[in-house]
Amino acid sequence: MRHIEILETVFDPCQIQKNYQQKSMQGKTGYGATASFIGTMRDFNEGDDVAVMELEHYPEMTEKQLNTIIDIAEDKWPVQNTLIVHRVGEILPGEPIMLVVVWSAHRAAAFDACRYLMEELKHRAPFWKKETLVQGDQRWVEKNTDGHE
Amino acid sequence: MRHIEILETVFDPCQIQKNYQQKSMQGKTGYGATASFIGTMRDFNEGDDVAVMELEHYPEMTEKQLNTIIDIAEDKWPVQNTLIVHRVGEILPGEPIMLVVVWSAHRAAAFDACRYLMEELKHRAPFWKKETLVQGDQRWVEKNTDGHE
Amino acid sequence: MNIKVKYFASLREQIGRSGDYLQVSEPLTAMEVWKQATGREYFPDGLLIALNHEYISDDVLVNDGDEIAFFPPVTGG
Amino acid sequence: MNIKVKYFASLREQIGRSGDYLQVSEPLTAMEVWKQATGREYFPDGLLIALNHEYISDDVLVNDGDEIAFFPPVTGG
Repeated sequence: MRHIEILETVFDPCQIQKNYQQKSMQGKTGYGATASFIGTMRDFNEGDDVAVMELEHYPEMTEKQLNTIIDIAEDKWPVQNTLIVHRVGEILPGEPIMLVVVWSAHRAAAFDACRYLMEELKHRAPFWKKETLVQGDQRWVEKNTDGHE
Repeated sequence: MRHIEILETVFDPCQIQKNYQQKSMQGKTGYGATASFIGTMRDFNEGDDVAVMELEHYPEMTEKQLNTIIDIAEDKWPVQNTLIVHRVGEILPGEPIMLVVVWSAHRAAAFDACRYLMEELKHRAPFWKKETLVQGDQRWVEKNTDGHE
Repeated sequence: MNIKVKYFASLREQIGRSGDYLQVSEPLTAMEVWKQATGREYFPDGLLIALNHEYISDDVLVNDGDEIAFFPPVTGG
Repeated sequence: MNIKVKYFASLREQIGRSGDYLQVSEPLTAMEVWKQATGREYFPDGLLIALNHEYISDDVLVNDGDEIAFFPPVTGG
């Protein structure tokens, strides 16, 4: 099972995770581990105060790439269910940018797959961030930082 | 910041995470990464169907050990906030057993610290599980499986 | 032969449009498409190419009806 | 000198009680406390010991007012 959602308005990651689990895993008791990651917009980046961020994407390719990385994760680990939610459009500090949740029988698989999806999403999914600084300057974020920074 | 909670009744991990974040990080926008892990009771273990589980603990020591592992995590990674919730008492399949959430500026720290807390909790926190199988037999879970199984 | 070309993010802003429709008489490599569509000889370092929503290298052939996209390194997540 | 002894989980069930209050005339090692409190010579493989809620090895001295606990491997999480 999987669900991918691209949202243009602010979302509540905990609520989405809860609702999706209730809907998709009704009555299922074979999963023991749920690992999740929420990316939230910070009010700073590379030493500057950021006022707002514009997130652009390439819709058809986004969907395809996210499905591909879930396919690979399902091949590598015994994943039972995956949820990926990503914001696009105008995002303010403190607002969630993305959510990745993985359900599995065992914790190692859940943790590893969740992190893998996160890293691969950052490397492959066609999203681009443009920051507007508090001082008013605009700039494209040029490169995703390494996950092991 | 940190919060540790031992609960004797069923809890909603997503709701607790959401409420705790709202309460403790009101107005904070410097964290970019939230990694969480939920352990849920499965309806099987070591090839047998499990009907119910009794979780015993050593209250004063539990609190002390959980504080110690959070101290160590805070030394190792730039963790901004930590939430650990653990059930005790009678638990049914599908019910959450535990929740670990870590907030940090960067995702690597959040992931690493969350997993570290999870593994250390399993190794050091004085909890014990007793399973009642569907057939009626009772048995103590003898050993926690390795996180990298 | 029709090829749909798309540009995203900072590249879209530099080029000043979000895409082009290219009419060509024979299949071109991705690099040839880049040169014809943008009129630029230089292919920026690190620029990525996707053909029908999959990543490709600049020597892959683009055919009739294909959609090719050029964009800077992705920064989602 | 008073020492509070606690047993947990399967060990509690085997011993048949959740703890003992030990009165002794001098500090004992954890292993000596085990033998006096339980009356057992044999110390089970893998049994853990905590003194005032911190893990210790069986040769650590237990003093007046201390709380010592014996229990099997933990299985939380």
